[in-house]
Amino acid sequence: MATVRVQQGAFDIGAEIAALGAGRADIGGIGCFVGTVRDQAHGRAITAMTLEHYPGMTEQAMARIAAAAEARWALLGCTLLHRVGELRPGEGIVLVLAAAAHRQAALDATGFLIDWLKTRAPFWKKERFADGQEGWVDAREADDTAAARWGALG
Amino acid sequence: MATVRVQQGAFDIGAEIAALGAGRADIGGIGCFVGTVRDQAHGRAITAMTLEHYPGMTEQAMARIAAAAEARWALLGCTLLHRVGELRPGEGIVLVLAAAAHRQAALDATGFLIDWLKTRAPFWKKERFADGQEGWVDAREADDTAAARWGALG
Amino acid sequence: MTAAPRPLRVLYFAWMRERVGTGEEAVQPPAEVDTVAALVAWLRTRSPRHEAAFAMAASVRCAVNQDFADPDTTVAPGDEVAFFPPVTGG
Amino acid sequence: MTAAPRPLRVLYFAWMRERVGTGEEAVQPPAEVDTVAALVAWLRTRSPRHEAAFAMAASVRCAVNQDFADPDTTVAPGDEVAFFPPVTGG
Repeated sequence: MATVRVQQGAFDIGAEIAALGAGRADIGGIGCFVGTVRDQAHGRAITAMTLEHYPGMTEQAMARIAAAAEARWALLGCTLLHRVGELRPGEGIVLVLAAAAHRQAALDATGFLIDWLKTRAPFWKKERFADGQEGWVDAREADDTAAARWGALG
Repeated sequence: MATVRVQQGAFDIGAEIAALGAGRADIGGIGCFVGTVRDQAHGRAITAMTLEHYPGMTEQAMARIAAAAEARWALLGCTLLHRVGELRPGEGIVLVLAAAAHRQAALDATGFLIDWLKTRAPFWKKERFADGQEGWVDAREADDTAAARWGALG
Repeated sequence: MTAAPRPLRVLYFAWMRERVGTGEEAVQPPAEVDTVAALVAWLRTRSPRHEAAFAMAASVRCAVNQDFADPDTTVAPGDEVAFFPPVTGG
Repeated sequence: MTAAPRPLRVLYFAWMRERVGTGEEAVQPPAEVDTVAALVAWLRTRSPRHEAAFAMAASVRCAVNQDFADPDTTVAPGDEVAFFPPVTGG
């Protein structure tokens, strides 16, 4: 039921939401999160962000994350899209959608999906700074803490 | 900074998200909630939903709700759209967007905005059932409980 | 000496509108009617429909000049006072 | 008698790829190398770049056959073993 996709191109959020709800009227609410490339990090200007991933494992990990959300909430559908390659500030990196009969399930599942996607799917970000230097983004402890809210990383 | 609108026609979610992020690259995440008309309530089939509101007060109440979210989180923008008139199952009723540098603020503000919109803005729903009967939707105690999470209804 | 009447604009929404039979009326209660509670008591005497509409007073909400109000909120000449069920938008 | 070599496909991502200098290599460690920890110890002897890449072992994560693994996870002939920094997607 979940839609999981790794792609180079931009995503069309309206089309993804429409696809999730197409032909059904049992959905009461859709939660959504879009992560976008910021133009700075730690006070340094960023000109580009490159996303690398582990083809094969990525899709499996995303499908598992979606399945975990579906096991936890009565979802009527969910969508996980993640871009790879070189992105510019302002562009979308990741899109998460969760549809349910009631809003709290949709919103909670949305938070869960993005927390787990950040900590359990094999993507890595490299930033290019305005001065030409590049650097891999460090994993944030705050992301692990956020993901751990949902229970053990089993 | 907030966009607040009451409208009869459908909203274009992709366009609203694009408008929120237009010309800026300091946004790290956008939280979103779309409420849609379900095709049944309490086991009865619904053929239409009519939304009535209190023109004038509605816009003020929505602006206040947006201001409360902006006072509570470091938002880089938020959008509240609510439709009125007759809607069909599957159609969007309400759209909430909240943009922030970090995802938790965006997601928390999204939850807050929809909780308060449901309890503090003067809209009323009337359902038309498949058998032709009509009935005003009762306020849900669960909505008051959800709204109260964010503090006193001051 | 009789107190001067107080012109008020009263609005009704949702099932309050249907029960009262109108969405809006201009009323002139006596000057003693200076709170929401007093206005409700006075409006109930206007017709059997008003009486029936306000009978479930615990379920009726009020706004004065487009701000949520409670029974103690004061009502002054020229005010816009609205009565409606608990809101159900979103 | 010498144990038969164990053909493995080893992948590197992000800064592990850059430090080792390749994204993928086929290796044949001896049969005693049957856990992730043992494989790491063996890979470190292959070149100064491997040694340098694995020097920050606490920051290196591993997957065996596309499943997150830990030092005790067993490694068998034909497995795909990947090393990478903590993930930073989303």
